[in-house]
Formats: sequence, C-alpha cells, structure tokens
Amino acid sequence: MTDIIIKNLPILVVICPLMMSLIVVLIPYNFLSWVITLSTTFITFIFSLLLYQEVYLHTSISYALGNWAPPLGIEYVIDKVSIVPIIIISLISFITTIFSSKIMPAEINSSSISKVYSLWLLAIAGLIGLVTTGDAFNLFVFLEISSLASVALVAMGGQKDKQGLVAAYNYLVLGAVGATLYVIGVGLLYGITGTLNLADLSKRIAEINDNKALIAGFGFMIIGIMVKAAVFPLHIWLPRAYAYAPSAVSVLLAATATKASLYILARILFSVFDISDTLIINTLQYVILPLSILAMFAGTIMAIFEKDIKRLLAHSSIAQIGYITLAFAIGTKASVAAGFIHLFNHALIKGALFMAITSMSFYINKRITINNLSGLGREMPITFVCFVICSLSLAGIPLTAGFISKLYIIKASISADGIWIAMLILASSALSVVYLWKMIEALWFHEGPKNLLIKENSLVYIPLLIITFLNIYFGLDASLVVNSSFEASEQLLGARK
Amino acid sequence: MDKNPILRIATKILFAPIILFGLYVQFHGDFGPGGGFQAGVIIASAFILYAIVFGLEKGKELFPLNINLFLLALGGILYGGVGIASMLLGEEFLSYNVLGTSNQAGQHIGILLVEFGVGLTVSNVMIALFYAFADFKTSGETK
Amino acid sequence: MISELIINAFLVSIMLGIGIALLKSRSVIYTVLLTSAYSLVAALMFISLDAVDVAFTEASVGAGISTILFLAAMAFLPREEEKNVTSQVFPAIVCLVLGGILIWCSYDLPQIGLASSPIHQHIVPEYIAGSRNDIGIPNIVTSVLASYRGYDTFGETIVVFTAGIAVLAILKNNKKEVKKLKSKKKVLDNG
Amino acid sequence: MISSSLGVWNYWVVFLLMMIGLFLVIGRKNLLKKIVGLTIFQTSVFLLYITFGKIQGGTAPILNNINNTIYSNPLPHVLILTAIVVGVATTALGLSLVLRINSEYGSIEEDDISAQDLVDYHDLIETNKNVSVKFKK
Repeated sequence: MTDIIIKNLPILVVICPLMMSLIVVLIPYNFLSWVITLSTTFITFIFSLLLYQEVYLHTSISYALGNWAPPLGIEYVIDKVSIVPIIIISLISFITTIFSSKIMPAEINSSSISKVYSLWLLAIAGLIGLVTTGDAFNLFVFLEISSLASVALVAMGGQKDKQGLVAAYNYLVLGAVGATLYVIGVGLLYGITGTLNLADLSKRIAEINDNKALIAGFGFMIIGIMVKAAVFPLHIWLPRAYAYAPSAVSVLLAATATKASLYILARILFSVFDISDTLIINTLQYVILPLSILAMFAGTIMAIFEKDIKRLLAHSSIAQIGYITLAFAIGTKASVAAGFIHLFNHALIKGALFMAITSMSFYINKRITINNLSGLGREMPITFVCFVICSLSLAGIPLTAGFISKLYIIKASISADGIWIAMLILASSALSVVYLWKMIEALWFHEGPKNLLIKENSLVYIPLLIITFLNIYFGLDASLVVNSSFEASEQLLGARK
Repeated sequence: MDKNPILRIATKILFAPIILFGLYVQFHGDFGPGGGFQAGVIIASAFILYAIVFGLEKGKELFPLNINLFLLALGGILYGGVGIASMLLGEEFLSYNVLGTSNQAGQHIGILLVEFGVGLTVSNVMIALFYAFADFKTSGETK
Repeated sequence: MISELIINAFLVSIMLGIGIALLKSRSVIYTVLLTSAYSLVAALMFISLDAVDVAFTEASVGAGISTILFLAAMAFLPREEEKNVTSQVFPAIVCLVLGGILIWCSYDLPQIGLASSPIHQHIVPEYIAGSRNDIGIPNIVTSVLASYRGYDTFGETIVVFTAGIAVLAILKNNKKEVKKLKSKKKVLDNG
Repeated sequence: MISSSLGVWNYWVVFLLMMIGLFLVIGRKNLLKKIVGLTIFQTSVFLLYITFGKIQGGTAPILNNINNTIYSNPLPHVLILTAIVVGVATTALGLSLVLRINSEYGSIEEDDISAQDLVDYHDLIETNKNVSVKFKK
C-alpha cells in the first residue's frame, strides 16, 4: 500500500481534493461536510510533505498519466521548483479550512454549505493541478477548474452584499478572456512545433529561430497568465473579488490563487523559453520590470487612499505581486530565488491579515471600514496583536518573514547592478507603512464603541495564531524557505545556462 | 404550452427515440463520431423537452432533483474510480491496460466506463442547469 | 481541393456577416438567435475541415444547450440593450492590436493542409498507429480523448461538474433564508 | 494562386471574428452581450485550431481498412472538444450571475450598476452604515 502511495504521490495531491469534492456535495449535514473537507486538506498537506521529501531524494519526478510516455500522454512534473507552490497551497488551504468552520455558516445560508465546500476543494485541487502539470493544454483545463470554482465562491459573497455578484462576474469574464488568450498562444506554438508537452515544447522551440508566430504565441501565453496573476494593468478584477468574497474565501484566494499563476509565469519565462534568448531578456527588461515598478507604487498609493479595509488589503496585494514579478524580471538566480521566498512569505502575511480583518466582521455585522476599526484592538486583543505582527511583517521589519524576503530581493537587485531598483523597493516599503499605520492607529489609539463584549472564538483565532507564529518563525529561522527557494531557482535557471 | 395536444403527443412519441439515439451515440463513440459528451447532451435534451412541454413540476416528477444531484456526482466518481482502480492494481492513474485480461481488452473496458462517466455527469449537469434557470423566478423574485 | 476551399470561404463569410450583425444589433433576442446560427455555421465549417466529432459537439452544445440556456435566462432579462454613452476607442484599439499581431504572424504559420508541417509529423502518427494496435478502436479521436489524453477529459468532466454545482449554489439563494440568517446573526451579536 | 489566397482569407476571417468577439466583450456595456461576445471569441479560436488540423486530401480521423488513407490531425479535435465543454461551462456560470445581478440591481447595464455601487460605497464611508439605495427604472 505504501508503495502505491509513494509511487502515485504526484497525482494524489490533486486527486485527493478532486475526488472528495465529488463526495462532499452529496453530504446533507453541514458539519460533516466541513469535517470531510478538513481531513481532505490535511491529507493533501501530508501528501505534499511526503512529496517534498521524495523530490529532494530524486531531484525531479516525472509521472506519466495513463502510462503513456510523454509527449504522447500527459505528464506530471514535480521538481524542486513546483514543490514550493504545492506546499504553499496545501498548507494555507488546510489552515484556512480550520478558519472557515465558524465563519462559513455565518455568511452563507445553510442549504448551500456542502456545495460551497465542494467548490472550495475544487478550487484547491485546480490550483495544485495547475502547478503540477507538465502539459500546456492540461494547464488550461486546470486553470479553468480553479477559476470557475473561485468565481462561484466569490459569488457566494453576493448573499450578503450584492456587489459580490458583480465582482464575480468581472472575475469570470476577465478570467475567461485571459484563458482564451492563453489558448490562442498555445495554439500558435502548437501550430509551429506540433507538441503540447512543456519540456518537449522548450526543446523544439530552441531549434526554431526567428519565427513571428513563436513571438506572438509567447506574448499571448504570457498575457493570458498575467491576467490570472493580476500583474499590474491587468489586475482590475482583483480588488473587488477579494473585497466582496465571503471571509474564508478572501483568505484562501488572497493567499493562494495568484501564487499559482505567478509560478506558471516563472515557468513559462525561464523553463519553456530560454532565459538567454533576446526575446525573454527584452520582455523582462522592457515589459515586466516597468510594470512591476508601476504596480509597487500604484498598489501602495491606492491602498493609502482606500477606506474599505478588505479593498485596502487587496490593493496592497497588487503591490506585493509587483515585488514578486520584479524579482523575476531581474532574472538572476539570486533574484528568482528571492521571488520564490516572497511568494511563500506573502502567502503567509496576506493570509494572516485577511484572516484577522475578516474574523472581525464575524463578530460585528458590518462591512469593515477604517472608521469601524476604532478602538477594536482593546476589544479583541488576540486577533489584533496578530494583525499588528503581520502588518510589521508586510512592512518588512526585522525578525519577521517579510524582512527576509525584502532583504533577499534588495540583495539580489544590488548584485545585479540595480541600486536604483533597490531604492525604489525601499521607497515603496516606506509608503506601505503609511496605510499600515493608519489601520494600527485606528485600532489601538482611537476611542471606540464601548460595551461590545466580544468573546473571541477559539476556532477563529487558533488558525490566525498558527499563521502568525509561522510568520515569526520564518523570520527568525529562514533557512528552510531560503534553501528551498535557492534550490528551486537553481533548477529553474541552471539547466539552461 | 401544456394545452396543445400536438406538442404533447409529439413529445411523448419523441421522448424514447431521443434517449435511444443518445445511448447509440454513447456506445457507438468507439466506431464513429460521438461519445460521452454528445450523448449526455442528447439525453439531457429529452428531459428538457419534456419539462418545457409538460411544465417544470411534471419534469421534476419524472426526474427528481436529488437523483439528479446524485448522478451528477456519480459520473465524476466513476471516472475517477477507474483511475484509482488502475492505481490500486499497480499502474499509473488512468492506465486502463491492467483492467482487462489483455492490454486491448483493458483499454476497451476503461474507455467504455470513462465515456459512461462523462455521459452521466454531462447529461445531469445540463438537466440541473435547465432546472435551475427555469426555476429562478420562484426563488429570486421574492423581493 | 479548390472546391473545399471555396465552401470554407463561403462559410466563414457567412460567419463574418453574422459577426457584423451582432455588432449592430441591440435586441437581445436577435443576439441570442444570431449566436445560435453562428454556432451552427461553425459546426458546418468543422465538418468541411474533417472534424466530425467537434462538429457534432458544437451543434449539440453551441447551437443546442447554450441557446436553451440563453433563452431560459432571457425570460428574466431586459429585452433591449442600451446605447453606449462612453467612448469605444480604447476597446477598438485593443481589438485592432490583437488582430494586427495575429495577421502579422500569420505569414509564419504553417500553410493550411500541408502534410509535411511539424504539427502533422510529430506525435500524431503514433496516435494513429497506436489507436489501431494498442487500443483497437477505429475512432482515433475517441482513443486520444479517453486514453492518451484521458486526464484532460477527466478535467473536462470536473469543469462541467464545477459549473453545475456553481450554478446551483448561485441561483438557489432563497431570500427568506438569508433574512433568517441575518436575524440569527443579530441575536448572536447581542447575546 | 486561388487556393493560397482562399487559405489566407480563411485565416484572416478567423482573426476578424476573434476581433469582433473580443470587442463585444470589452467594448459593450451590456452584461449579456459580453457573454455572447465571449462565445463568439472562443468559437473563433476553435476554428483556428481546427484549421491547423486539416490535411490536404485527408479524411475524418476514423480508421478504415483502405491502404494509404490520409487522416486529418485528431489532436486539435480532442483539444477543442475539451475547450467547447469549458466554454459552455463558462457561459452557464456567467448567465446565472447575470440573472442574479438583474434581480439585485434591476439592470444589466454596466453603467447603472457601477453608479449604484458608487452610491453604496459613498454611504458606507460617509455614514458608516450599510444602506443600499435602489433606483429602479
């Protein structure tokens, strides 16, 4: 039995939530459906840890689905690169499922809970499948599973606030346009190379030079993925989707959804195409680098002027995505590693911040604006101490996870002769303190409503405590994250140079 | 619409042949155009036609919602189950070779089951979609 | 060969006409019917390009089920589309850029129907041989769909399932129940 | 000469159809029209794929016992079968959202909806309450 599990680990991390989602939908008891969801995400997390161990034993695992040797069949590729997002997604989804136990029934009517948990598992499975697959078209299929499920989850916010529906609609339409552009790109590349397997594709692309369809195909693929990853000018769906989704969904999406797409972006840029190719160098330097810098500032400035807290955090996510794409755009091994470090740390930070803010809306039946925050720090000490710690982490104060990622991004940009980039990163971090301080000030230093008598629920704050602990732990001892990220970038870029 | 005898009788006459044609497309997919997906849509169309002509309530009597939901999930479970079975028999996910006595027989069994799973899910999803859309007025317009 | 191309050119011209009509029409019912016709012509086009399975699916899905869903939805929606007040220059530019890039790269795309291009030479001969020898099913599309790329089809089944569950969850929002939920919440807040 | 220009005509019309579809999605303000546009956009992409799969003098990819038959490329057909299904799933989800938006907002024009949202947002920030003002036409 263990043989079978070890042998099939790459598929089990996807199949486990996927199959359970089919079963959860049939369960009429809400509590039971939550228990099944929780155990499924836990098992998935265990599988992904086992997979981590396996990957470090074998450096790279290729799993041929249906036993058809790639490029004939579909291939799953797990290497030191793809294991990073797998661990992020499975870890966060497990913690968020604990968090959802009390929050979900409070926001969604009881007749649709089991369907929502089914969609929840589908979204998770879609994201993991997206990351593990080594086939360009299979990637599209999983992209659609995850995005349709997330759209439906966001639309569940429409039960409380009608804007959730519009948010979901925009997410759906833009996501579908992005996916279709990706399909056009894959089609053009398929038309000139005749293959869909990413490894085979990269081999055959290297033999072709100076083909206009190749450039166009690359462009469409990148734009399609950039829509899904919410890279700056294509981010318009993100703030609303995060702001009006049900609480638990906001946490899950903010921490995982864009991370998977960012990983795909890195994979297409560095592994399918060649980093030493002038096409990629030009794209990185003249497209992704300026857009990332714009994103860093635009996101932060929008966050400063925003009064609705969930939207504020969503705008800040856009800036943080900017940091990650910036690190990719510098294009050295150190900077790509820094990008992966921030990918992991940002999932922890944003997950925790959204968790703290949305757990507040659980106790107070209002939309959270900056005015509503007044004085709540003293009413809900556990939640908001965690919130402050994670804000510090977002700003990049030492001893937190956020500091580590900023440190490595800045180090990488200086060693790549980009002192001015380092300066810009510091400037944008300094600006982010403005909006974080605005919230902390309201929480702790403003007089608030008296006699709220909030008793914090342990099932709501325990997951928050876990993530906050991880934030501090990975700030003190970052060796695990840093080593895995450097191994990842070594494998991603090393094979080509 | 349920007053019109021509429509009612035509529907009653057509109902069985449509399902029969759906099953033909389902199981003939190995030899000609067709397969689980097209068959699913055709079978769904028979139930949708019935619901349009005789009214939604009659349609739900013919094909109740809870059975619909169950079959909807069952198709996917069947498909995944074939994959898991081949995994338990020591091969990769969805490798049908181990399912039969010879490789070809295994492939035949696998493809048959898998296509059936697709047909089941697709037909039930289409029926469920139609029910949900047609039923929208009674639940949504209550404000 | 020429006759095939003439038929294709005729069909795409019809599709272009439908597309232009869609751009002009403001009535929702015309829009829905034109979309249905568009799918039907696309299905004919697929037949003339030898994709019989795709044609079958497009006819049953694009022209069949989608139209039913559109009509079912239309019963609750306004019948006329309003005139746009905002400028449409930016969207038009985006579309022209898309078309421009595609036309620019179309010279480097393989010529239609050329049997020696890599798309027909890599992998595909193995599918054709394998379908006869390893799988033993005459319809190559079925054998690729269900066996070689069976996992894609599994994903596709899951996509359909997701859409079904999603629509059920979105449309089955009983207002009364939400109100009950809110009042329950208030009790929870106070006590 | 005629055949090559007809071939180019096919490619170009497919591109034009894509442009029309994309324009309907991003240029129109009616939510239903956007979904129609998405269908047109996707169907045109399907045509592009199937055009790639055509082989001169080939037949449909169903095996027969005649020697030296040329079969058209089955792989794009498989991909597009999957893509059609994904397309109808997207359409259904989009339509259900449009229905709900119409019953909540009383309109499916983007401008009306964003105007109502703006009022709501303003109320939220200024009066600190969740008042939703509904103006129906």
